[in-house]
This record gives sequence, C-alpha cells and structure tokens, in this order.
Amino acid sequence: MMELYNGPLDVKEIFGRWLDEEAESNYGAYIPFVGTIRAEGGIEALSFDIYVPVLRSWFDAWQARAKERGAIVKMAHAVGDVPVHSSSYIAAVFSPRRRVALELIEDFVEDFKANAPIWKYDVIDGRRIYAEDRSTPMEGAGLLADGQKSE
Amino acid sequence: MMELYNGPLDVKEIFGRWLDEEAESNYGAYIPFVGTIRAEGGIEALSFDIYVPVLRSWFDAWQARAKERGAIVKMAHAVGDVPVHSSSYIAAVFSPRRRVALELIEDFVEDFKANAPIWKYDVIDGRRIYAEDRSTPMEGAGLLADGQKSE
Amino acid sequence: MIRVEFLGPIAREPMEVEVRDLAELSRILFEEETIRPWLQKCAVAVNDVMVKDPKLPLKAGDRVSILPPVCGG
Amino acid sequence: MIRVEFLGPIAREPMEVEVRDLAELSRILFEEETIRPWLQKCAVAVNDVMVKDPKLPLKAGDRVSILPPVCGG
Repeated sequence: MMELYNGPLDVKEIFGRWLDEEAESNYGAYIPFVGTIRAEGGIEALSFDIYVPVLRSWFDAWQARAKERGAIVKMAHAVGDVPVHSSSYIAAVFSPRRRVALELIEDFVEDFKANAPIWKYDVIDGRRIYAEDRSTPMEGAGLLADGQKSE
Repeated sequence: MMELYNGPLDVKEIFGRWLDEEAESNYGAYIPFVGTIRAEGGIEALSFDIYVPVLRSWFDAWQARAKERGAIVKMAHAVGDVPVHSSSYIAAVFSPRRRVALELIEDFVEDFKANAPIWKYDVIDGRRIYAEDRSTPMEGAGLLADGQKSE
Repeated sequence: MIRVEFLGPIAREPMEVEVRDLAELSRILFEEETIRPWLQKCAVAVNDVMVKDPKLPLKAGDRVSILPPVCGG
Repeated sequence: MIRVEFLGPIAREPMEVEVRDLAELSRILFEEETIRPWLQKCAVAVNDVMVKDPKLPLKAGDRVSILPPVCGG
C-alpha cells in the first residue's frame, strides 16, 4: 500500500493502522522508517512534488521484490509543504523474520532516496527553492544527452 | 531509555510516546524495530526471563556507542508470557541522518539477539520449554570450562 | 504529435513536437537554452514507463516525461 | 563465602562456596552432573559485570552469575 497526503503525515495514525492491518498476518518483524524534517539552513519547511504514475510503478516493483522474500512493504509520503519537526515520509517492511526485514528496510529506503520520482524544495521566507545539491539523477539519467552525442 | 513490561507490549503507546519525547530533538530519522510472536510449532505464547542488571549495562554501553554518532537508542521488552501475535520487543534508533540510523538499528538488533541476557521459552499446553535450539552462547561463554582445562 | 512534460523544478510548460524517436527529441531540446543544462541529469519516461534506450521510437500520442534529479523522504 | 546464581533455564538453586578464583569454582561446578553440560555454553558475570578472565580472583561477598545461551526479542 502506498499513501500520499497533502502536508505532514499523521505518524501515529499511520503506524498504528499498518500495525492493525497486519495483526493477524503472522509477521515477526515490523520496521518502519520515519523521516522528519530537520531544522537546518534557516528553512521553515520542506516542500515536495511527486510524479505519481512513476512512483506507483516503482512501489509496485518493490512490492513484488518483497513478496519474493515473504515480506511486504508500505509507504506514505507528503505532497506540498511539511513544516520543520513534522514528518514527510514513512517506509515500512513486515517480514516473518528479522534478517529479511533489516535487509529490506535498508535497501527500500536507499532505493527510494535514489529513484523515487519526488522533488524536494527548501521553503525559506515563503519561497520554494529546489534542493539541487541534495538531489540525485535517477537511474538511466542522461538518456537525452546520449542521444545527442550518438549523432 | 530501557523499559521492561510484564506481558505483551502496548506497541502503539510506546511508539507514540517515544515519538513525542524526541519531537523537538531535531532527529531526521526514527527507526523502531517491532518484534511480534509468530504462531509456529504449536506454541500458544513465548515466555521470557531477563537478568536486569546485566541488561542495563549492555543497554548503557549501547547508548554511549549511539551517542558517539549523534544518535540515541531506546528499547522495551516483555518479561513473562507473551501470546502469539502480540509483541515482546521494540528497539529504536533516533538519528539526525538516515545512514547512521539504518546502520545502528541493524547492529543494535543483532547484538541484542546475541548478547542481551534474556532467555526464551516456548509455552505449549501451559508448559514452559527453554528454546535451546534458538539460543546463542553469549560473548565470552565457556569461561568456566576453560578454567577446568587450564589445570 | 508527441507531448513532452517537464517535471519537478524544470520551469517549462509542456510542449508538442513532431519527432520519430528520442534521439530526434534530444536534438530539439538541446536547442532550448533553459532545457539544455538539465538534459545530462534527467531521466525519461514514455507513457509513464522509465526508458533506457536513447533510440526508442515514438509514435503519435506518446507522452514523454523529463525527470530531473530526485530527493524524496 | 561466594554466592553463585544460575540464571534462566538452569534448574539449580543458588549455592555458597569457598573459592579463591573462577578456576577453582569451575572445578566445583564440574562435579555437579546437572551443571556440567551447561558450562561450555555459559558466560559469567561477577557482581553483575561480565568477565573474560578465567583466572579472575574472587573475594568474600562476591556474587557470581552463570548465564546460559540467550535469545531475546
């Protein structure tokens, strides 16, 4: 399950609902990763754009990958402004066993960071500034520049 | 902070309270690991003995280790019987940054498994049976056997 | 016609172009000064599927998305 | 006197012994058939501090804990 919210996440509601959803699924390990906006660089908030169709494909591919190991993944992310000290992101793994859960949460969160189609902006004095220095080209980036060179 | 409870953990209460405790601490990542009793091998519950003084030292050493990396750890564990599909264990890391949090939660949970002075029993037909096959000798085990051999 | 959309921080309205493949689209985008600096860093989706082949043929009605560097979480 | 406590699943009441070090305690415990099979697998704490040195001297009033294989979580 993938959930998108306008503005900050209700972390307790999401954590508790996911726990309840899998209460009878016989998973031994539940690891959520909760991402919270840090106060730094004078920002009042971060803001996010998401391209939903590609995010959904990315998530579905991850769900299939988790399933191969007997696990499932869930995620929630904010769209728009998220004030400092509130949460923009929760990713979670449920797995029968601890080892698989620990491995998957790490890979899931890292791949999310590198390849989920989400753009981050600092919000300073009400202005939205693309967080270019913290952003990473997605897998396969440069395709159109390659096309040019190949002429 | 280390918390021990008689019987199963109130997972939502603990998760939410820890979240609130660090709401203003400016951590960017909060990763709890929630361990739940799986229905397997015909058990009705697992049961736990804890040797608290040594567990406390183990935990304090981990808190110091986390602090060196700008992070903190918390844990909660059950004493006595914990029925199938309820939770016996929560370990958590709060850290400014994602990488440190992901590394610490893995090391913390694995070292807990290997070295926390906790004994597990299957509860079947109301009888408590030591989970010997799933248990691991602690670091430094065999000291008294060595003493014998050295004569 | 092919519709080209620029996602996230790229400040450019969608455009409609007549091209047969991504290579041809690439040449058109290089002509735009505001777009050119992005191209090396951008990934591409066609009809919401990420693509790897820079020679991918395009057909009328295709929708090309240009995805700049990301930072979720 | 030294007090020796057996933790977790080891079904043995605490005992009081006169020994000067862990090596001497080891010899006494080897004599007990119910304890002997545990010794290779057990770690030891003295006054709640885990110990590594099998020759550690003991003094009157010390408390020795015998910790069998663990499985928390």
